[in-house]
Amino acid sequence: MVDNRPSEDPADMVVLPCNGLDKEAGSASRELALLLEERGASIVCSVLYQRSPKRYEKELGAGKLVVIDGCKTGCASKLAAERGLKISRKLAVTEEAKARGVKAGKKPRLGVALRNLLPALAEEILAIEPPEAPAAPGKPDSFAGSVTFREFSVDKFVFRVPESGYFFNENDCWARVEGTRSRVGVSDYVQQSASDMIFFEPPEIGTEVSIFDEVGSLETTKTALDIISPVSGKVVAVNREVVEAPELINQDPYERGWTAEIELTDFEGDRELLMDSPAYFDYLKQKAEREHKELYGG
Amino acid sequence: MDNKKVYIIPCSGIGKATASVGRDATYKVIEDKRPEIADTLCLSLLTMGDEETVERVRGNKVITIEGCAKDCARKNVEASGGSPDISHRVHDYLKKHRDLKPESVLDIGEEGRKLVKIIADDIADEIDELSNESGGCDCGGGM
Amino acid sequence: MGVPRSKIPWCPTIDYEKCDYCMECDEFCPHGVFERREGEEKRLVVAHPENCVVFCKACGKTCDPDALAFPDKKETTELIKHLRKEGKDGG
Amino acid sequence: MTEMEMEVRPTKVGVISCSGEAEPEGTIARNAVRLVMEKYKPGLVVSLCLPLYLAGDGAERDFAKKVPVIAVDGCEKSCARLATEKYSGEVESWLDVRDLLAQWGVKDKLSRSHPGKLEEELTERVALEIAKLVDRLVEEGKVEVESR
Repeated sequence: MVDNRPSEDPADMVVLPCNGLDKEAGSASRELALLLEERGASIVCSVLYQRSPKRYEKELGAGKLVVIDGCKTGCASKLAAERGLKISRKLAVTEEAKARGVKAGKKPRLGVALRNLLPALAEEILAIEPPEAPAAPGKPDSFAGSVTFREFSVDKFVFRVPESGYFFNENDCWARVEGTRSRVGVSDYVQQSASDMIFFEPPEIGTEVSIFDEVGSLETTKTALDIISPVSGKVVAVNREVVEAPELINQDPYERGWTAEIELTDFEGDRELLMDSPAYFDYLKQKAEREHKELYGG
Repeated sequence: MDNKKVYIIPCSGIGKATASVGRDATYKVIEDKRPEIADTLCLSLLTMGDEETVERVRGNKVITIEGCAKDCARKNVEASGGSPDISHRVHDYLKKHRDLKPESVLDIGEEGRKLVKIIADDIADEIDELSNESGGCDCGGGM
Repeated sequence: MGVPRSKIPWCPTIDYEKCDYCMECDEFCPHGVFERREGEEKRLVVAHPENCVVFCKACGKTCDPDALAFPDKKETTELIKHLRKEGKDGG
Repeated sequence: MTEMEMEVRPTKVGVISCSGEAEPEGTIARNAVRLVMEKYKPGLVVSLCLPLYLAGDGAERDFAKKVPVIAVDGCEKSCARLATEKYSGEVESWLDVRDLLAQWGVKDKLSRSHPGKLEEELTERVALEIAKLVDRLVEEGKVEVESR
């Protein structure tokens, strides 16, 4: 979701590291947190946080939370989950190290190989962290209005379509227009029939698209598909949250799972070729009943 | 109760090939890689609250493998009062190995079997880690 | 789109010079656009073009030898707009 | 009035298998249900996912209430039947793979992880038994077969 805060300072980042001293990965998490702190993030000490959670109330309320687990025991993320903290990003040092060909050791002292990985890892976290620019200057998130849905079911599958406010093409992609901009994404039908999303390749910011052009692509555990733009215009933002966690499309295809934001050039023209929410509901109902066997394909 | 074990519990969902991958990875670990210490149990028994099975997940280390984002294995373990030490999602592995898509529920195919091997290797390592730990990392205590 | 599907000429065309009959496209397409023909020279044909989802090119991505072509998107869009207008004007 | 009745008459049969990871009969049950769905009764049988009864958003439970359900269990613990009764409602018919194998006089040691020729053959036979139960539901008028 687009961030509501005016500033995009790395000072918005709050880091909760594992802090553990029983293995090398624990020491590495602590070191990584310190590197991030040098760049302006604030650290929550997990030990102190457990004794006096109030101490960090302010930081945790204001910033984006990055949780660094040492190993897969995941103490830091478990702690965050127990306290109901909203995690913006989490990573496990053993995993990250492994992906880079380094095996974290059993002794707690931080070795050279793992230490050398940390600066790049810190940069990576910082690079991904800044949220997208707000939807429109001065209007932080104009797409935040609540959405209500209509449902229909085909056997045990329940499909949802927004009651109003969305436009659809026959490629099951939607547009939600606010002012001169539109967010786009894929419908509930796509996420259910294509199965679990594993990869979202966003379009490049600045790309000019015409209606029915590709505007990013998705890969799922079953298949690969293009997102076919329901509108014409210029890509002004992509949903970084979905790049990081494509499963958001499965969880919430119409709101948090938006994929790109487009500055519209001819919505009146585009609209002629789109269905509104009720029309798409009827269209999809027929289509789902016709094609539902595909859903059972595994 | 039996000796301390690490229980690997896949979701075994019947609708997705990724669930079959989880099931096969479980077998690979408990039969080939770490037969002495790892075992599985029927998730169904947990779902319906079988006492002996509930005891097992509460008293031992547990690793779950999920076939989809609904996280059935983890949620069923948690509903039984347990807490998985590690929870895997097959699709997280697919994110890293995009070419290894399993074919179908009944036959995951060559690629699917490669994915099984990768997951099983990881879990075997994790079992070693878990069995070396005495009661978890407890970095801050009092959790 | 407000225009009968039969009037929109959108579907893949197979270049038989390039096609190696791997059948990946047919396996991929959930809409039954292709059909296999055992024992014929052209072992794969576009049998049901009307089933093809307008502007969908997904099967093309599965084609290694790049043997599938699609109509021009812009022209098709213009045609649809034109047909819609005609439909409205006509009543 | 009749329209209402027609609307509520199920057109699908729900089949649920135990997950049965720990036992070879569990693997047979799961694969047999899948076979019925894919090969013997496509379009008529919808498989239900047992762990979703508890972990899901209710769609699985609700669906099981709306259609006749056949439970396929691996052993006498009857998880599929009991879980359906616990979370949804009565099952229409029920089948225990271990029981069936005993009836058939199968004494071989079976594999849960590497189904070989024998396991596959038994899976087919179990699938046919399930298909018979589906046919019976159709004969009894408990499910309406859509003309396609």
